[in-house]
Amino acid sequence: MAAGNPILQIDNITLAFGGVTALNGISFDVAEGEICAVIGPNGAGKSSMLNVINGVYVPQEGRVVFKGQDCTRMRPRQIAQLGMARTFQNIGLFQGMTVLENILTGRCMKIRSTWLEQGLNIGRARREEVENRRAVEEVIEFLHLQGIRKTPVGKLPYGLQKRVELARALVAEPTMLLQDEPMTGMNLEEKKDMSCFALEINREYGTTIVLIEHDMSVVMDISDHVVVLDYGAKIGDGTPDEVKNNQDVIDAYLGVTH
Amino acid sequence: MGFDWVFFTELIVGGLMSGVMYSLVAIGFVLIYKSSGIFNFAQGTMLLFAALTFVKLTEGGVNFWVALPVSMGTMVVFGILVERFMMRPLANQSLLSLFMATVGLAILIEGLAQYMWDSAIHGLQLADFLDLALLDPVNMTIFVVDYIEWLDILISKFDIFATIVAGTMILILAVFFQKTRTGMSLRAVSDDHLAAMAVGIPLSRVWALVWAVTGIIALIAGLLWAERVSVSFTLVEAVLKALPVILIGGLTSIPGAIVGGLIIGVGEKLGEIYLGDLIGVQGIETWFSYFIALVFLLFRPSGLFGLKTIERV
Amino acid sequence: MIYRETGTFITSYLEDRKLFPIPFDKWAMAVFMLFMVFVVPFIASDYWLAAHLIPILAYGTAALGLNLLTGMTGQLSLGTAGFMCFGAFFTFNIMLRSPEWMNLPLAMMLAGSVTGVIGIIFGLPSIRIKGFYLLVSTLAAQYFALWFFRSYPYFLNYATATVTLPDHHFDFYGIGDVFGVDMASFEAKYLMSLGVVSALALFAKNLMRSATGRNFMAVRDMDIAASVIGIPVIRTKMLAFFVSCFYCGVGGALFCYAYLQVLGIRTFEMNRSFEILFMAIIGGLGSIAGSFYGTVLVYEFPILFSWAGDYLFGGAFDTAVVDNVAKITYGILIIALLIREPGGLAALWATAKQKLRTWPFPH
Amino acid sequence: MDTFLSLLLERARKSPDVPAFRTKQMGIWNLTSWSQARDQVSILAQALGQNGVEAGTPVGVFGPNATDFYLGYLAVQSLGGIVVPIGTNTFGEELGQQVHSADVEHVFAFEQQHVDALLECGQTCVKRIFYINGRGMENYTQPELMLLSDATEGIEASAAFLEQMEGQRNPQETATILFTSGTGRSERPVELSHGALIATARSIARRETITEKDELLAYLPLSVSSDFLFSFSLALTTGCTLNCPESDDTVLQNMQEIGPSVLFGPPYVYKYIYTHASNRIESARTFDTKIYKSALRAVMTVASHRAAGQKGSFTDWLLFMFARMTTFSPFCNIYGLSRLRLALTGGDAIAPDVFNFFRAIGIDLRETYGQVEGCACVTMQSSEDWNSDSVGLPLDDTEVRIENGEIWFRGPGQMKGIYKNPEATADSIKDGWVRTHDAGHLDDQGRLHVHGQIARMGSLNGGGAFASDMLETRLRSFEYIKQAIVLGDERDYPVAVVTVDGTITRTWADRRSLRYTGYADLSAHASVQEMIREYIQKVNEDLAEDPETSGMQFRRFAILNREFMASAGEVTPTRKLRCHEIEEKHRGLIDALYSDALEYTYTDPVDEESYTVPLGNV
Repeated sequence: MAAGNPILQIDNITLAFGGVTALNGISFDVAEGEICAVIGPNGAGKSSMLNVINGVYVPQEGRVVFKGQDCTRMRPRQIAQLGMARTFQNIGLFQGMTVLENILTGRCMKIRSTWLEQGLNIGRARREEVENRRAVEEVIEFLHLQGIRKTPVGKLPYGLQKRVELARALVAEPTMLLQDEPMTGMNLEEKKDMSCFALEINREYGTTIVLIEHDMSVVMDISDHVVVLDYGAKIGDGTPDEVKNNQDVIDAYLGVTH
Repeated sequence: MGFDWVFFTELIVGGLMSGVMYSLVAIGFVLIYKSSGIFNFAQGTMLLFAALTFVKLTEGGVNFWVALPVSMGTMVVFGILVERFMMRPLANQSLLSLFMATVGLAILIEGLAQYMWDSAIHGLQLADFLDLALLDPVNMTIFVVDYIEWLDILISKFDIFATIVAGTMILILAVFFQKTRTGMSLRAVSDDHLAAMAVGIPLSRVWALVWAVTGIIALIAGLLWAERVSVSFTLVEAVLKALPVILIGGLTSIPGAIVGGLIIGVGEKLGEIYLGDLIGVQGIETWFSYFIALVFLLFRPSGLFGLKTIERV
Repeated sequence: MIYRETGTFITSYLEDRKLFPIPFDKWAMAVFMLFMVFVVPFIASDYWLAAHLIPILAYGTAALGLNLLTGMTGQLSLGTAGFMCFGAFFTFNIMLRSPEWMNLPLAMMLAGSVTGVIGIIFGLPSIRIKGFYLLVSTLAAQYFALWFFRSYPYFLNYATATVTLPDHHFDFYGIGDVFGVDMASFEAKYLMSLGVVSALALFAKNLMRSATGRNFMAVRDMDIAASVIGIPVIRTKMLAFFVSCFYCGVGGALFCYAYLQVLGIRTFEMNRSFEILFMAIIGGLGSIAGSFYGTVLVYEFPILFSWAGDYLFGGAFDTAVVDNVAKITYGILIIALLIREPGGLAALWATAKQKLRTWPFPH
Repeated sequence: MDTFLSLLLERARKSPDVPAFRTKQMGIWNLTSWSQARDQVSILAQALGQNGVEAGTPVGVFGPNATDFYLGYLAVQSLGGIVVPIGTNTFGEELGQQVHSADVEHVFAFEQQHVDALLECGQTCVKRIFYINGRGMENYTQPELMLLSDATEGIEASAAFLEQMEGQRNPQETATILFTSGTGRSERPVELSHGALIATARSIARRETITEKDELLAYLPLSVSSDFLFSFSLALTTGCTLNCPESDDTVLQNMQEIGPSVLFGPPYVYKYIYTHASNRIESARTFDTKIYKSALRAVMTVASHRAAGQKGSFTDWLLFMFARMTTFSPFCNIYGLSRLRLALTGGDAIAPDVFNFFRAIGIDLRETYGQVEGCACVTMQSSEDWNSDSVGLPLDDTEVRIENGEIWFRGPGQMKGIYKNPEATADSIKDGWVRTHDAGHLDDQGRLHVHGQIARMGSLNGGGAFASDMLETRLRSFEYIKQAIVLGDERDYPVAVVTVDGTITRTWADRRSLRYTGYADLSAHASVQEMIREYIQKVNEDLAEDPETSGMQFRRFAILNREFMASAGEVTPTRKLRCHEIEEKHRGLIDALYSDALEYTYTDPVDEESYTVPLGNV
C-alpha cells in the first residue's frame, strides 16, 4: 500500500498484562519516510503498541523488525542506538533539569569522552560539549525555544514542555520518530504548530514518523498512512481517505457496540 | 557427628518466634507506607518512645493497667500531632522529602524521649508485671522467664507469650482493615489518594488514624522487644532489622510483612549457626538478614507480595 | 540587589558553561578561596582547625559523595559510614604496607578507588531494585563493613579497638623538612584536606555539568525515559555508585587521618551514616555546594546550641538536657525546613539569590 | 560629504577591530568588527553586482534584524542601489504592494518563510531572490531563487573594490526607500538620500555625544524608518555597536544581556515595560509592594518638582536618592536599562504617566517628533524637558514653522521625494518646506507641540472641536487600557473602542477572584467594564475642566473582545493603530455605539467565532 521500503515491520504482536490482553495479533508496516498515524479510541492499546516498538514492553508473541533487525527483545537503549527516538504521552522530561540540559541529554549517544575526561574538563570532553551544544542550538532554533533555554522544564506550560520533549528526541538525529499523543491537551494553535513541526521534520530530515493520536481529525491531514486500533485489535489500515470511509472505524469512533 | 535435629528445630522455632516479632514491627512500617507512600524512618524511635513512656510510668509506681492505656493514649495523641504538623503541610511533596521528614521526626522523638525521661538504659521485666497484673489464678507462673520443654526442645515461655500477643495484634489489625469501614477507607487511600479524596474520604483523618495505630503497635512491639534488648537506643537499631522483613514482603503488604518476618527470623538463625560455621567467622547475623532480603529482591524487585507495577509511559 | 547582570553576554558556548557565569560570584569565590588558603592557617587556632574546619572538610567530602548518589542519581543510601570505613581502612593499610614512595593523597585516591569498586558491588542490586527497596543493599554494605573489619583484625594491624595513625604517614617526600613545616601539624593537615576537598568538589562540579552529570540526573528523574533516549541506565548507576563511594572513601580517610588521628571501627557506626544523610538532606540534595552548607549546619548546630545554652543559662542545665533539647530543635528544624523548602539550604540560598537578582519584583 | 560606504571604509580603516555588529544566533552573540564588515560587504557587493544590481536599482532587504541584513544594506548602497527594507513579518497584499510600488526586482531574503511570502505575494516583478538559509528549500526549483552562498562562491574580499565604488558614490544618491506608516493616508514610498540620513544621525549624535563605546539595540522591523535612522544610520555615523536580538520573543532578555546605552522605542515599548513592571509588583508580597510604592512616590515627587521647575526639600531629595539606589537601580538592571543613558521615543504620542515614570526612575527619556519624510526625526527634547507635552527643539540646521495650524519643516534631513511620483512630491514639498499633515504649535522657547494628525481632527455635529489623537493618548495613559481608538468627527458625540491589557487585567481579576475563561470573556466582564468606566469618567472630569476640551467628553465606549492585531491589518509595525482599517472592520460595532444598544454581537473574522461585546455608557 505505502510506497517505499518498510523500515518498520510489526508482525503479529500480542501483548498481555496478567490476564488483560492489550494487543492482539497486530501487524502492520511503516514505510521509510512516511508519516504513519496510529489512531484509536481511549484504551485501544495505542500506547502499548508504541512501548512494544521501542522496547519498553516485551510482547508475548510476534516480532518487531526495525531496519531489517529483529528488535523484539532489545532493550530500549539498543533500539535508540538503531536510530529510534520517541516522545511520551505524559511528558517524559527530566523535571529537575533546565530546557537546555534536557535537550542535551538527547545527545547522550554521541558522547565519546569518558567520565574522567568530563570530570577533569579536558580535551575531548570540552570539545564534545561545544559540538553537542551546537547541535542542540539548531533544534532550539528549529522549534523556536530560544526564550527558555535556562528555564527549569517544570515551570513551563504543557504545550512548551511537549515541544522541549520533541526537541530532545530530534537532537539525537533519529531515522524514526515515535510521538505519543503529541497534541493532546493543546489548544488549536499549538496543535497546528505541532503538526507543522511533524511535517517539517518529515520533509527536511526525511525522518519517518509514527504518531499516536486520539483525535482523528488532527492527524488525517498530515499522515500518509493510518492504522486504526480498537480494543487491542487492528480494525483499519490504509491511506487517510480509505480509513475515513471504513465502516469499522466509523463504528469504533461513534461508539457502536459490537 | 550427626545432624542435631533437636537443635535445628529449636532454631527454627526460635527463628519463627522472633520472626513474628519482626512482623509486628514491620506492620507498623507497612501501614504508613500503604496509606501515604512514606517509608517511616521514625518507627524505631517511636518504639523507644513508647517503651520509655511505659517504663517510666511503671518505674514511678503506676499500676500496669493504668500505665498501659496512658501510654497508648500518649501514642494516639502523638499520631494526631504528627498528622497535623508534619503530614498535612508536606502533603504534596516528593516521597523523598517525606522520608527525610520522618528522619527529622526520628531525631525529634529521640531527643524528646530522652528529655522527658532520661537516656539511661532501662531493663524491662515485662513478665513480672504480667504475673502481678494477671494475678495468675492457678499460680502456673506461665509468664516467668522460664523455658518449657517439649520433645527435648527448649522454648522460652516469654517468647511464646510474645508470639501470641504479636500474633493476636496482627490478627486484630487484619480484621480491622479488612472488615471495618475505617479500614476500608485506609485501603482506598492506599490505592489512590486522589480518587479517595474524590469520593469523600477525609485523607487527614485516615492519616491521623494510621499514625495513631502505628503508635500503638510501636508500644506493644516496643514492650516485647524491650524485654529482649532493653530500653535504649539499641531498640532503634533493632528496628532496622525489620527493614529486610518488609522489603522481602513488599512494602505494601501486611501478609508480606508476616511471611517476611518468618523468613528473616528463621534465615537469620540458620545463617548465623550454619553459614557462620562454614566460613569460620562469627557475627554474620548483623548483615545476613540484609543479604537474604537482597537475594529475594533480586528475583522479585517489589518483594514477595508487593504490587508488581506496570510502568506506564 | 547586589547583582548587576545587565551587560553580561556570552560569545561562545564555553563561556556559557563557565562555573561562575555572574562575575560577582566568581570574585566572591576567588576571595573566599584565597582567604581559606592564605589567611585561615595563620589566624585560626589549633582548636578551630582541629575541631571545626578539618572535620567539616572531611564530613563535607562524604556528604558530597552521598549527594552524588542520592541527590544526583536518586539512589537512596544508608551505607555511607560503611563506605567511609572501607576508605579509611584501605588508606591505612596502603600507607602501612607499601614502599617509601607512597604518599597520603595518593593512598587516599587508591583506597577511594577500591571503595568505589566495593560500592559497585553493593550497587549491583540497583539494577533490579528501586526506591526504598534499595536501602537494604546499602544497609548491608554498612553492616558488612563493620563486621568485616571486626572479623579480620589484620586490617587494623592487630591492634585492639583503635590504632593511632603515625605522623610519618603525613610526610610528603620530605617536603616539610625542606620548608621547615611540620607535615603532621593541624595547619598542614588542614591545607591537605582543603586541597583534596577542593579538587574533588571541582571534579564533581565538572562532572555534573557534563554528559555524565546529565545522565545521573536523567536516571534520577525518570529512568524509563532515560533508557528510551539511549542513556545506559545500568552503567550510569554503577558509575554513580563508584564515584559516590570514591568520595565517601576519601572522606573516611580524611576523617581518620586529618580529624580523629586514630582509626577504629566504632567511628563508622550506623549513626555516622545518618549524620551524613542529614548533612546531604539539609544542605540540599542535588547540590554540590549544598553538601557543604549542610555539613556546616549539622556539624556546628549542636556545638552552637550547647555554647548558646552555656552562654545564656550559664550552665544552669545539665549537658544531657542541652543535648536533648538540641536534638528536639534539630528535628523540628529538619521538618520545618522540608515543609518550607524541600531543596534544603542550597535551595534556600538559591531563592535568596534569586530574590536579590529580581528585587523589587517577586520573581 | 559622506555616503554610508565611505563611513564604513573610514571605520574599517580607523578602528578595524572595534565591534560593529553583534547578533545573537544559536544562543551566542556573534561579533562582526568593522574590518570584517567591510570584507563581507565587499563580497556581497561583488556578488550583487554580478547579478545585475547597479546604481539606482531598488533591492528589497527582507528579514529579521541581523548583521547580515545591515551588511546587505551596505552592499546594495555601495553599488549605488536603493535599499528597500521589508519587515520580517510582512506578507501577502502588503508585501506585494511594497514590492510593486518600489519596483523591487532583487530581494535579499532570509529563509524559506520569506521566500514563500515573496513567491506568494502575487507580484511577478521580482527577478532574483537571494536567500541566506537554505533549510527546507531543497525542492525549490524556481529560477529566480539563488542561495547566497552560491552567489558569493569564489569571490574574495576586496577593499579595493569598495574603494573604487566609493569614488562613484554621491551623497545625493538615494540610500533607501521607506514607506510612510499608513495610519491615515495610503503607504507611500519615500526616497531618502545618504546625505539626509547621515546629517540627521550626526545631528543627534553631536547633541548627545554618541560615540564608538555606545551600544544600540536593533529590534524594530527593518521597514520602520526609526530602525533605519536610530539603528543603521546612527551606528555607521558614530561607530557604536549595533546589537540584534535572537528572535522576537527574546528582545527583553537580550536587552538585559547587552544593556544598550542608547535606545529608541515607540511608546508601546515603554508602556510595555511600565505595565509589565506594575503587573509584576502586583503579585509581590505586600511588604515588597509597599516599599516599591513608597519608592515610586519618592521619585515621582521630585520628578514633579522638577517638571514644575521648583526646588524640592532636602528630605525629598534624600528619599529620592535612596529610592533610586535601592529600588530603581535594581529595577533598571532587571529590564536591561542600567547602562541606558539616552532613551528615545517617537512616532506616536507617549502617555504622560509612562513618560513621567521613566523620567522619575532615572531614565533620560526624550520625545522626538519625526516623519519618514524627514528621516524619522525632526525635533527632539533635551534632558531638561521634564514634560511630555512638547517634542523639543528642531535638530541642527532644521527649521519648523506652523502654517494654518499645520507643521512644516525643512532641513538637511528632508526627503528627496516620493518615489516615481512627482505629483505627490510636489504636494508634499512646497518651496523647499515639507508638509507633515500634523497640527501643532511652537511655544515661546521654540519648542514644538504636536496636537495630532490634521485628518483626525474635526468637529462634532454640535459644532465643538474634536481631536481623536489627544483623547486616545489620554485613554492609553491608563495601564489597563492597551489600545484605544476614539471616534467623533462629524458625529454627535465622542465614543471609544478600547482593548484591555491581558496580563495586567488578569492579575487584577485574579486578585478579585473573578471568574473568566479567557481574554474575550475577561474583557466582557462587568467588573472590568466598571473599572474602565470609572477611568473614562475621570478623563471626562479632566476634560470638563478645560473649556477647550469640555465638549469632547465621552458618552459611550466598548471593550473589544481581542486586541487590535497586526495580522488583521489593524496595527502598523510600530503598533500604531490603523484607524481607517479599524473603522472599516468594526463598522457594525461603531454603529451600535451610536445607538442605544447595550451590547453588540458579531462574528469576528479573525477566528470566526461569535462574540458579544457589551457597550457601556459613561
